[in-house]
Amino acid sequence: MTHFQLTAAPVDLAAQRAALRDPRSGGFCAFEGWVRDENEGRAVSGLEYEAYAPLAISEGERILDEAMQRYGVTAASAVHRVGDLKVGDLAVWIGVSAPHRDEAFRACRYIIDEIKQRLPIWKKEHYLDGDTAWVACTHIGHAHAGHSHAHEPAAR
Amino acid sequence: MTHFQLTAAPVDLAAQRAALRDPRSGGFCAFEGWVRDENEGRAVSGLEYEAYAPLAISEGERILDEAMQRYGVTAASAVHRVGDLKVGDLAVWIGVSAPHRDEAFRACRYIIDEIKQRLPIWKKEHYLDGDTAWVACTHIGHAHAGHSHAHEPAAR
Amino acid sequence: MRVNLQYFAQLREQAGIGDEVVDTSAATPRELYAELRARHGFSLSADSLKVAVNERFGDWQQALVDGDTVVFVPPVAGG
Amino acid sequence: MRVNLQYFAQLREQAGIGDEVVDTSAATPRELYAELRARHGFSLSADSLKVAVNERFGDWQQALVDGDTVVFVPPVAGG
Repeated sequence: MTHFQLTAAPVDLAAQRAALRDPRSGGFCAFEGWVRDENEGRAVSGLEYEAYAPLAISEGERILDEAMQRYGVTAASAVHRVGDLKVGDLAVWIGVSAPHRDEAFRACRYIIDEIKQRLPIWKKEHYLDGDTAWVACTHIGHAHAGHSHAHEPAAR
Repeated sequence: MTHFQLTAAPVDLAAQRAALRDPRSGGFCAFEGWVRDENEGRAVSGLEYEAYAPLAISEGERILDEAMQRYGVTAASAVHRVGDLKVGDLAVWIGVSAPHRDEAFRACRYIIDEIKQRLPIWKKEHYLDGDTAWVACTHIGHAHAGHSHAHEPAAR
Repeated sequence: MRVNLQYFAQLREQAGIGDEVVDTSAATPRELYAELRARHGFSLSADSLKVAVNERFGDWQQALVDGDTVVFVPPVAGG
Repeated sequence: MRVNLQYFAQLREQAGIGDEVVDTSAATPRELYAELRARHGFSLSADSLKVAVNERFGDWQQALVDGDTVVFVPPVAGG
């Protein structure tokens, strides 16, 4: 089972988890990205996510398929929010179930790293001082083939 | 916040997660151990967990404290079931929230590895053929200072 | 040749529109971006972008075809 | 000297009891386990066990004191 979703509504965590249950799975790893109250020293009030949906979904499904094959996990899924979020909100949820814990952890980590690098999803931070900025994790590339982190200044 | 619990009742996942929310946390990693339908080629019908409770709890708290200090995470908690479980049931839940995802993943992995190695908790597997066996992950020691895996045969 | 464009993030804000249809003689995405950058004043250089053609990641040098939908992808930050 | 014992897992099953109070002349957990192993026929050697005294992990050679609670810890498998 692989499934990648974009949603403008809060994520139903119990339903996401339930879809990954499997009697062959002894380990389940989940990752959640939450909106933090600061980034690089600036107080954050909230953010907005914008996605190029058809490509984000097909690339998201591709990442999940890669994780399944690389790590031999039983099931994996992910959901990413779009639209306006406030501090404490869940921005992304990833779940993986696998026979053993090692594969579950590694596949889950792979998925979030690749999501951050490869999906056409953009994040605009809103700061308490009223300023805003588009934040870039990286140029699009493969997270697991070398990292490059850049902070793209606001284009206003 | 650190908190380790033993419980004979199903775990309230939403409450466990909610206790780890923090506006400073941008990443949350959870691990769940589920009862699998087989182990080392034998079909499993269920398990029972037995714990030496006071020492399991104090050692569990110590592991959570170690994870907080080593990885600088915001909050961590864990809960372990005791008593009879069937295939698909949750045996252990671990959650960690941290400013960034790397610490959350690493701390969560540390906690489950140490729990399996250090807590005075014993697992008896019940097989579909009616047989049972006490299963040993290892002798008690530090998981992150070298692994030793042994399968202790049933003592009947 | 007529191509469809969709803009996201900084490019959408700088263009002031989310999409447009343009008549162009650009043979490749690289030529097309140079043309649009001049028109809209985009601050991002092509080196910092990826290109998608018809909902797939594409190549800056591929031949554009009449009716293509082109998206220039600014640096991303999912998760 | 009188010490309290609690048994878990295989040791509990082989002893046929969950706890007992014993009068012993054993000076250390190592001597105490040898005595109890002979009495209950425990299959596990001391090398495969840990020892806890008064709800803390202890040492096989520490001096036992009247009233101590001792637990011999079989190989574990939490999680």
